[in-house]
Amino acid sequence: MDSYRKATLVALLALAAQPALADEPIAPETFTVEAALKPGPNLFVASSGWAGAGVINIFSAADLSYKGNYANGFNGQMTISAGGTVGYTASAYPKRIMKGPIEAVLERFDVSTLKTTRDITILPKFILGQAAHGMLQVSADGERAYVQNATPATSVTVVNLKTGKVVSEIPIPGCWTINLAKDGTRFTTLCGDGRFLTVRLGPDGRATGQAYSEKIFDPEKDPLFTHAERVGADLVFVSFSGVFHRVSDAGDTARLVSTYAFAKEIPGGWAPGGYEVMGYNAPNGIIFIAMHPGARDGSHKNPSTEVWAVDLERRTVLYRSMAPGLTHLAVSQDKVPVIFGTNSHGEGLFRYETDPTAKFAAKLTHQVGLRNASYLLAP
Amino acid sequence: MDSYRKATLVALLALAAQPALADEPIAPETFTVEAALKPGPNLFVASSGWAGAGVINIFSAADLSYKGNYANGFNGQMTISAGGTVGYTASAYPKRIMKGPIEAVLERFDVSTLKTTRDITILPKFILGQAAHGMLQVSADGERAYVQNATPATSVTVVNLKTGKVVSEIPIPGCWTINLAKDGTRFTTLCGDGRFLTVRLGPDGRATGQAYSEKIFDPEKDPLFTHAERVGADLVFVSFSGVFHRVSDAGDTARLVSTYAFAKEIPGGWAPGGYEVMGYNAPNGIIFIAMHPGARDGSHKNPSTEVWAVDLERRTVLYRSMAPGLTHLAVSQDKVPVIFGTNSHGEGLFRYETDPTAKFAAKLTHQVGLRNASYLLAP
Amino acid sequence: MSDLLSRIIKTLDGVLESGARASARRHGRRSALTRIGGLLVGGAAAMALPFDRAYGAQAAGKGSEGNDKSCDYWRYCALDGFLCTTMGGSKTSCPVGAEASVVTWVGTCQNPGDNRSYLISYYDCCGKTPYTGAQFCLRSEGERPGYNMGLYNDINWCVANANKGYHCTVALVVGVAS
Amino acid sequence: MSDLLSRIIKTLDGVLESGARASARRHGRRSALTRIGGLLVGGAAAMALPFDRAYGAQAAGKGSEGNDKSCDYWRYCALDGFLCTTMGGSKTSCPVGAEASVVTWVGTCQNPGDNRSYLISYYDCCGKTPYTGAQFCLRSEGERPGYNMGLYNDINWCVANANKGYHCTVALVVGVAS
Repeated sequence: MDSYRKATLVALLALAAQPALADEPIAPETFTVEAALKPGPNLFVASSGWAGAGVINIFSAADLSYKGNYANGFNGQMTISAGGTVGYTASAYPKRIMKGPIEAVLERFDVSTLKTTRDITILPKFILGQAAHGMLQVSADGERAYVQNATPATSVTVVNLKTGKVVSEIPIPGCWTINLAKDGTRFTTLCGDGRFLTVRLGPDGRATGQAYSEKIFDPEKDPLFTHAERVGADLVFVSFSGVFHRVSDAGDTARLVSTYAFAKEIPGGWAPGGYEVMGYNAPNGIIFIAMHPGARDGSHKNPSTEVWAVDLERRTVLYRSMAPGLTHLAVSQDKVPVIFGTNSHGEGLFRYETDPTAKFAAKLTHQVGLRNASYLLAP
Repeated sequence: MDSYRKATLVALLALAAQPALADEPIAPETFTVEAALKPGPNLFVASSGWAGAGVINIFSAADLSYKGNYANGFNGQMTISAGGTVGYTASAYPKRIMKGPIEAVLERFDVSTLKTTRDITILPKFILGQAAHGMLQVSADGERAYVQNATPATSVTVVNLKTGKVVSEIPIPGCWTINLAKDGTRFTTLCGDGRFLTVRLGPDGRATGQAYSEKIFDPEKDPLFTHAERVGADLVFVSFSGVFHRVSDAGDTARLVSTYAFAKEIPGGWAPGGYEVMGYNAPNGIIFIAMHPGARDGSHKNPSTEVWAVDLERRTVLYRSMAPGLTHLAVSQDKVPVIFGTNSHGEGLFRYETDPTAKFAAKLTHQVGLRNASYLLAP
Repeated sequence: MSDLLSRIIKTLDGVLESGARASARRHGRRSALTRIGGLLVGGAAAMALPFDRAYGAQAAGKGSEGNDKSCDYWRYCALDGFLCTTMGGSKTSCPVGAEASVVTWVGTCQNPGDNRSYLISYYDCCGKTPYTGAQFCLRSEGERPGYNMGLYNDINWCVANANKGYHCTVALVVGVAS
Repeated sequence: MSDLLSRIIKTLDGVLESGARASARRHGRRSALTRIGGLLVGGAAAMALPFDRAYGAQAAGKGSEGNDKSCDYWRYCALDGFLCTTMGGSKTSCPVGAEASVVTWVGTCQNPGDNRSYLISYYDCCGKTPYTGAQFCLRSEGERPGYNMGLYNDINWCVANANKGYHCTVALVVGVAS
């Protein structure tokens, strides 16, 4: 082949490979499906379906760009485990969507491919309601799932994820939310009389015993929000009036370690409000909490006016950032904490960056006009 | 009993019967369910579900006040018959709402009690899409239902409503929409080559024969909208450019009776647009039609700028009323016609009163901010 | 006459008591109802926020004290949901074709008309979609988390019904709270 | 060299022909594709309306000619649906975890870059809910009612899939139209 012919061939092949050139039309294209989620840390946002399917939307934690979703059923719950790689959702599939008997289903999915890897029918007693903390938990080894039930009598369904079978139902009368111990050998739940109930779990996931704590909180005078954060070996809760309750769940009986009335000295009647009211950043030991002023009976679900950065160790409110309209809040585990928030009363998904050199002051960096968003899980 | 005691007793009984009086607390109340829809003519508005349940909302035709609803499934269709007293809907109930095999179901309900009176599983080939004319029809005697299928190959499922069984599937390749003859002995459908296909039906609902018409419209140069109005013994269609096609479906073969290019002489490039583009008022022989100016290729779904009142008999455009944003339109059979409209592209349910003494000029009387509304049926 | 009066009062008390008991039974645990008297201060300052349990949020209407289509109506002090009064029902009745819920949460609301605190039972109506144009309200006076289930308004209270789709919510007086 | 060129052209033609045939087969009737050349004038004046097939309407972005996240992008001249480009996919690929539709409708759109009219196949991605914050578009250049099924954009084109939930829509060049 002489050099002229060779050059022409190369040029023509280039034409074929670059169909947008004027001389050659665009070549027919192939229809494909993206094989994997774009890399990078993910933010998971649940929207519980009330008239059909719900959804877990996945956004880039870096800039809230949209990455993909996993659809579930009616009144869905979610949890993410294994370092953000495996998702779980429990939801209901009624025969006629708004009517007829439900099939409650626990689904496991691969976060990277968004493919279902398990579809297990669980007890139809499954809690119907908004997505929230403590409604669905999975053991660290991924072998067992625990699902809150409410008929409205309360119990917990234990699911073996290896066999795909329901193992048992554990009654927890008058108690609410599942807080699985770090080693998976027990879970702790909040009861209506102010005590915590600890249920010990055998290797097969069945209850082998249970014990009530002393009274840890006052459900009449200052109830606890049920959202909990894992802080070191303990669980941290917050009360309607703004008192952190640090609870040890390491033993057979839950134990109140300490309380801290962080809002007490600050004028204006500030109190926590919303549902997922706070998020903890472990590298810095800081809790970020959604606060509203002028708190009164019935304002405990008010969206935030500010988000406060509280140093738990030093017992100090470090900074009060303007951050309006958050009912749900989650915090990244970065050294420079990032706060994510949603407003389940209206719309909005928000991303705030904090500055560790400026007392963790928070600044809005990204915002998306998402509606019906509620519970969220940060990377 | 002396008169003093008697008077006191009456007063006390009155107190008990009027619990809002200051002396006596409100008596405990009983929880009930309304037994029947409020009386008066009804407007039915379909909202097809795309992520779960859909719904047929019922409004008062007098003032658009809300009366009640009937929930259906995914991608639902509707029709109302028996003088507005019986409703039908066909929709899909997928196993996992957004995924899994569907059960296509034809439901019949009583409009007064909104109770389901039939729930019949039909062929899963059922058309998945927006609610529209000609997708679901029921014979005048209420004994047979006809459902459009699209896999996307097209056919019609015939359902016996007495036995609750699917009777047969009638293939209508390349044809679309079911227009049942007044006596129920045949249906007519529009085909892609511009002909109409008439399918004759036996007493059991099975096809006993079929015949294509001559070419009635030009699907390339001036396609017909599939929405049809019954005008006397005929069906009236309209083309993209604004030509009424009056078609007789009384015989074994459909026949073009007449055409009328009503928009031709009017400057501005006006054409019909939307989905349910027109409604006919029989007492006055007037068609009301949604029109937009500057029509061009691709504008045939544009919402209205005006609604025109056209006298079909006299072949006259009587009046052009300002009526923006309608993609669907239905007209009452009152002597003083009332026009109802929705905007499926945005939001809004509208009620216009017309004045027969003023060339049927239309004036907005009521408006509701309804979203996701599309196909509607007027009393 | 005092007999008649006391009988009327007893009847009221009886309904209240049996209502509380029934609720406790349904919830399968000591009902929070028995503690309500001392717990709540009543809905003195009505709060009406544009809230959302499932659908688009709606601004609360500026209703008068007696407007049961408005979120600030006194009975709605712990109501989270669509008002049945704006969907073809009333404050004590479900719209036609809906199913009455068999379990309920309660609130204690102060009636400005007689300055009494009433025990209000919020029943959901079930088995259908809501009307998205209806009035949505969320007030949470005396509302408590799920460990006080009888006071909790975040779950779907159609949970014990055959048909679990949430339609709307009514607000019944079941007795005097204090 | 003319051999190579003609082979390339033949390949393109072949894909177009087999694409058209496949579409005709799938639709179970004479495909409207064969008539498209004479039928459509191409998307000369792009129309971008804030439309809605299922969810809340969204105003079309003021995208440039080459912005495939905008409703006025040339390939979208007959697209009715959510853009996969705004949901984690691309103009030729479904977002991860979705199912590719096996049937499709087509449009003929003019590419302002080379002034050619292309046959565009609009494939739906299936089996999941859309992202409601995604860009929704409706343009209907050359769109036709269901009696020309291959040109019809009002049905759910997940109809022939195992999973029928509508997720989003892509726009593939399948050939030159004229």
